[in-house]
Amino acid sequence: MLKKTTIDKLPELAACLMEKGTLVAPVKEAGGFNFRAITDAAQVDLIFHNTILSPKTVFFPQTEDFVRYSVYQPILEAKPVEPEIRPTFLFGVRPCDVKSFEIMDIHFTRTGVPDPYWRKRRDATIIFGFAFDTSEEADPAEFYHTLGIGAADPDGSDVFMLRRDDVLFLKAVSPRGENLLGGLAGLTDAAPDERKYFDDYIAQGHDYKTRYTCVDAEAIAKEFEAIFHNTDFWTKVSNACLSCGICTFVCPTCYCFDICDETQFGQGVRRRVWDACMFTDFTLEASGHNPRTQVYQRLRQKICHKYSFHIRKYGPISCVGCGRCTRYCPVNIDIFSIVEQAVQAKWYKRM
Amino acid sequence: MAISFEQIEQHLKTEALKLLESGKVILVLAYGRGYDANHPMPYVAKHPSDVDNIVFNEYCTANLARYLTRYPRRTKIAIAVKAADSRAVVQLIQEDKVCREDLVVLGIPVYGMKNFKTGEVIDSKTTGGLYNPVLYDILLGEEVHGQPVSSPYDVLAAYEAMDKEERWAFWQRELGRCIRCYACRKACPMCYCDPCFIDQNKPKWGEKSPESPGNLMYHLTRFHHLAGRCIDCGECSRACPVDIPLYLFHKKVAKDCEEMFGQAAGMSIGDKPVLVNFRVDDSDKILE
Amino acid sequence: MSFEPKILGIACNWCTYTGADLAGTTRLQYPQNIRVVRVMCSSRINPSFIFRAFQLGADGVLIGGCHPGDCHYNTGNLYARRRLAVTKKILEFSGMEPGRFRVEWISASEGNRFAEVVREFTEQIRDLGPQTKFKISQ
Amino acid sequence: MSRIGVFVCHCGLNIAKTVRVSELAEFAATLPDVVVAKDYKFMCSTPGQEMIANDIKEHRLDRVIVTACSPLMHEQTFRKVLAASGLNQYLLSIVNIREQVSWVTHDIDEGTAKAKALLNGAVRRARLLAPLTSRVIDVNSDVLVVGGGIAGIQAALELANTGKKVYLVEKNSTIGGHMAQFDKTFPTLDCSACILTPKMDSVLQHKNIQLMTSCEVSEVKGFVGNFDITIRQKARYVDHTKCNACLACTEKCPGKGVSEWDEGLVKRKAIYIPFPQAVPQKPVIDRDACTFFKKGKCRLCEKVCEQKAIDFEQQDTFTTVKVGAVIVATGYDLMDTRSLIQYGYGKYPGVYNALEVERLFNSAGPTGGKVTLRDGKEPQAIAILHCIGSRDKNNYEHCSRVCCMYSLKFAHLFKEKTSADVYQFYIDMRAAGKGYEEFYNRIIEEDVKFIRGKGARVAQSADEPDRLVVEAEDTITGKFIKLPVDMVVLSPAIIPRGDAKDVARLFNLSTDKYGFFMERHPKLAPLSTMSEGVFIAGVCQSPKDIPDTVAQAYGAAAEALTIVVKDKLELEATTAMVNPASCCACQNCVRVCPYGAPFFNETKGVSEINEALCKGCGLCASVCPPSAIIARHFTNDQVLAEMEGLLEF
Repeated sequence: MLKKTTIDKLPELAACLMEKGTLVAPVKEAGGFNFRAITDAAQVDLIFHNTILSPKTVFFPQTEDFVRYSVYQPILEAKPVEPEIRPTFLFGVRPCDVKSFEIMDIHFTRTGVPDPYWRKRRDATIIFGFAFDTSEEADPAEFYHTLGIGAADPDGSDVFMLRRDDVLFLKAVSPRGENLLGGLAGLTDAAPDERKYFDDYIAQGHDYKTRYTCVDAEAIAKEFEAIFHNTDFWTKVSNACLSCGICTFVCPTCYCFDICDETQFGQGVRRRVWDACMFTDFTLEASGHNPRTQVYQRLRQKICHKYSFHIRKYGPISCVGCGRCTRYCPVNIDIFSIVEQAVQAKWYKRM
Repeated sequence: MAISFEQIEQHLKTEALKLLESGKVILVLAYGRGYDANHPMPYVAKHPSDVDNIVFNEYCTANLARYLTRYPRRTKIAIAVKAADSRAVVQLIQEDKVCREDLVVLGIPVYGMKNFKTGEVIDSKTTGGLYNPVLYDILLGEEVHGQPVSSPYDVLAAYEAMDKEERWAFWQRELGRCIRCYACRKACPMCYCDPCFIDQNKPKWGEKSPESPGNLMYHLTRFHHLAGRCIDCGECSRACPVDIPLYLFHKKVAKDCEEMFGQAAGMSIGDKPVLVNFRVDDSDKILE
Repeated sequence: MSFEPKILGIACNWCTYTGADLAGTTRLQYPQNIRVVRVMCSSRINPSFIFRAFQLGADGVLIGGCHPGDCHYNTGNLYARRRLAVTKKILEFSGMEPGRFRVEWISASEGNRFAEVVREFTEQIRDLGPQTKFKISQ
Repeated sequence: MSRIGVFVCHCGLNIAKTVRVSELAEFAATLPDVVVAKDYKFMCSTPGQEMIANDIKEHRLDRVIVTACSPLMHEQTFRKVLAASGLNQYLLSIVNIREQVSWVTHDIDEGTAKAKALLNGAVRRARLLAPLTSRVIDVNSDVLVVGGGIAGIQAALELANTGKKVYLVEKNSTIGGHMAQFDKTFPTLDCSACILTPKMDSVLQHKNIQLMTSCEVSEVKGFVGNFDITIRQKARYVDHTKCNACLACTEKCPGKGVSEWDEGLVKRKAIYIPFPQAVPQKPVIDRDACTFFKKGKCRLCEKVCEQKAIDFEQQDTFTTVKVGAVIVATGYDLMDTRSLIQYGYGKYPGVYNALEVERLFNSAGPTGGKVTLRDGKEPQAIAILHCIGSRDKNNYEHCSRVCCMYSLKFAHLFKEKTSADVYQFYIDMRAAGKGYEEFYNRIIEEDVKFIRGKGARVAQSADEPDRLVVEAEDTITGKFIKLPVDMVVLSPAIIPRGDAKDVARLFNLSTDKYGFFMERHPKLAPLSTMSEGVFIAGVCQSPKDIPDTVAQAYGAAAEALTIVVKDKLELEATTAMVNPASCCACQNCVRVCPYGAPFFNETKGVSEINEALCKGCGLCASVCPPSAIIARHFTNDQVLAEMEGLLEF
């Protein structure tokens, strides 16, 4: 069932979703686009390439309160903070970002102790995937195609959308999507030629090349293992790195956090806040020892985690090629170039 | 006079090669190719063979002085600097973070540099009204003359004209967006503390979560720490992934410092940073 | 109930704090809105103390030190003068009412000056009303 | 978790009158970590102190908060209680609810509310207090005395008699100070020189006193117990080690200078001793008056000096002495009354100031002890005007204290030496002192005329041009009077020395609004200053007469002795330290420290602090961007916690 609406009727669709729950959609802000809970249906803006922060913010917000407590009171009197979970519609997520949820699920729900916050939000959310505009030239920072993700992959979405000029097509991909879409007023059925356009578009999504290489996860993991101790290589690629947290904060598959207590006038809240392995104090131990004081050690950790350890431990590469880290890096470090060089470095070494 | 970026690049390569071959320096801080031509990267040339990788174009905005403090004292370094960057070098020398005699400063007189994210020309915003380096050993090209010279503080006028409520609303909006990635401090050549005050647990100066109070504390204190030291390169604002115009606030503080203490940051290696200095006849009026 | 401002005072041990004591010894009356933190020298005052005080809900912050040239530590207050001047400019540009922050040089013998400044400042803050900009809402 | 005891003092009714003390104690008990809270009538009394000591033991307290008067009052008292109870003395916090609460309000609600806020702040801070250990330093047993007037002389002699080495620094070429200029002293009328010169001589002879005349302190480094004082020996152009005081030079010298000792009433030679009993009795050359220095030739003195003691090449030299304590006794100046044009000083020759008159009475003075006017005539009528510039809001508000008495003395001496009518123009007669009122009564009986009214103006007489007219309002009769006289004596305000500010800066002294040095406490520490190890005596602290000055000199000597009798001294432990893990090597601390305590350790790449030099101001801590410097007892955490406590309610 392929439904459609027009871009100028988007507010109506938004309003409709807002009645059923929380709508989270791209909003244009001073610095660029970001996913925000919509308060005014007119805010929803689909004329965007991608957001600054990835949509992981919806399931894993930068700040999450766990416990409220009163200093000087027994710990048993501390009160857990129950997140307010409402049915949520995550609207306009690019296919690579949709893919990232699957990778994050590994950490938040499929291994170790499941994270209730992530799981509850995930369960309550219906995802509206949204194809990239393949008529545009590929963004030089992106490489999702290289990692096997198409520009119009509906996998992982409940509803998948694509835009043709001022028409927005919506197709239910999952049963939850089917249910929802059937009950949405204001959508019309697409014509057969439009259905064909839609199917073709999705099929051709894989031809939309972002970078030239195709990657074999196993092979890469191996390469990185081999050069892990090649300090020269890591120093060279990290010479420009500033050690800021941009790449990890914008990354859809970075999930590290810190636990902070914030107290004022004796009333406190224990919360988790995103942390970044690029920060010097990330690995600072209480003793004062820090195993990763050098920039190269931190950059190595970040890249090896995504392209080596993660593969070994969980299977997939922990990267979806959305290109955010490259796009927002203040010194234009490109993670994928480093991957390419890593392969070469290995090769050089062998010679 | 138009700037020939190719010529500068050529100059840079020639001098870098000479310096590395002669062993006068062990590394050259310059620019190299990034993932495409519009996205050059800071580059460290250590061997004569690295020199080929050096590039220079209008997107080479990064202030390389930021990397100076990364190397141990007494490391012989050659550094390519534009006008504002050279002030950072001067300021670092003032603060004893680097030694003048350890540096070979390759000055680049240039204008028309562009923000690689937006393509916008940055001259009017954040070069401190300068086109020529204030300190160099070798000048890579002719000094720039005839470019419009504007006061570095002109862009402030609109913000100074706001009343306090508007200013508060403006900064609430801007700083409220901060995600605390700390790219601003990491890109800043003068922010070399590790740990930064905001990373401290004892004392805990401000909240670490990216909400208004913590953001306000972090940024206001950082503005204070950079008072009289900010050399207006604008790297903080360009590094910011959410486009907070931090340079405005820094500029305002720099302007106030210059008015109150009669000294701009990073103009002369003989100066003492204004906030670790005083004059007996400083006027009490500055407190009004 | 009428607005009773909370005013944080930070006073140097040798001049202003002693001056405040003298105001008491001579039984000068002044409003009780000010609460004074004693530090050894006005130069001890970290600008972040002031930002923090406003975040904690202070409606006004009054700094007291020795007269320039009379600092118990020779030059401490001369540094403080510059640093606090910058603090004031930063507060001002951020949109804070400039009148909420004040630096006064009050010597150990100026008990009446202390009382007078506190009276005046308290009135000024009363006129400005509650400080809501920096205050962290609970 | 800490265990805090809060002790609320009533201070009789001083606090209890405007703070509900029991409510405050109840409130304290609700605060975090407070295990005991009590109120008591006088916490500083022995039972009060015992109560604290007992509670420390009984409740195993590890922090004590005393909510009482200013910490400047009793911090030491209560620290001792802690120390005696086995608790580190820095785990004490004082909440000042007397000087800064109960005494500045009449409203008990307001007072109680503010006291609660202050106490809350103290509790928050107390939880973060850390035990500190005092540094023990070696003490140098020598003492420096600055100023060779009667205060300095007396203090130096006292200390020297206990066996301590004393450096007595005097900027003039002789010691003696103002007292050497006086003829008689009130109220006993004994001869000033007769009682002073033996003491001056004792100084010279004393084996423990190194007399340093024509010297000035140029730099003060170090701290209590360990001062390094640099002294500038001004060039005298006479080598005192060679001079045998034959004074042949002074006879031959053609140069003329103004005699400071005679208040400029006469000239003296360019090479001179200030007065016959000067100590040391060796001449110096007044460079500004010397013919050789002015014109390049003369050198008569050199020719007559058999000892070859004249040395025109002499330069200022600097020596550094190490002392454990310092007594500052720099004395006073008279206000320059030329600025008060209504009195005509400097305009009419018949107007004198008090010190000039002292010289007129003196047999070694310009007139050989005869009271004559500048034209040589004896005055027929003399007016003594009190309170010139002092007790005057437009000039100096303070009372100069000695003028009433010396004016009475003058009246007596005028009566003794002339047949003139003597008039006193006064606001109030202040004769508080042993034998002073009696002296006043005696003078009244000597036919001295007292007019209660401040002299308003001195003018030339219209009828007799060589006479003066004093105008005043007689406040007893309410009549405006114009009194013709021949001589007017002004009693000008006594003010600090012109260079008192420089002295204050050198020794880190505070000054009051007139420039008199501030004592640590007006009643209980009148000779101590805010600078540890530096004491003050005499008029440099405030105007006083000779008996009081001498008493202070004894006191200051005893104070200095309490320091230098010890071999070791405990210093405040509230110094700064660097946390090397956070130091960013910006070296701001090194740049700003007034004492040079922080230094940069190149090997470690971090700043360090020499705690012996640190005075604990905390400047370095506030200029340290990554907060790597910990200002002990005033750490960032402690200040922030206190602020939070103060602002909570």
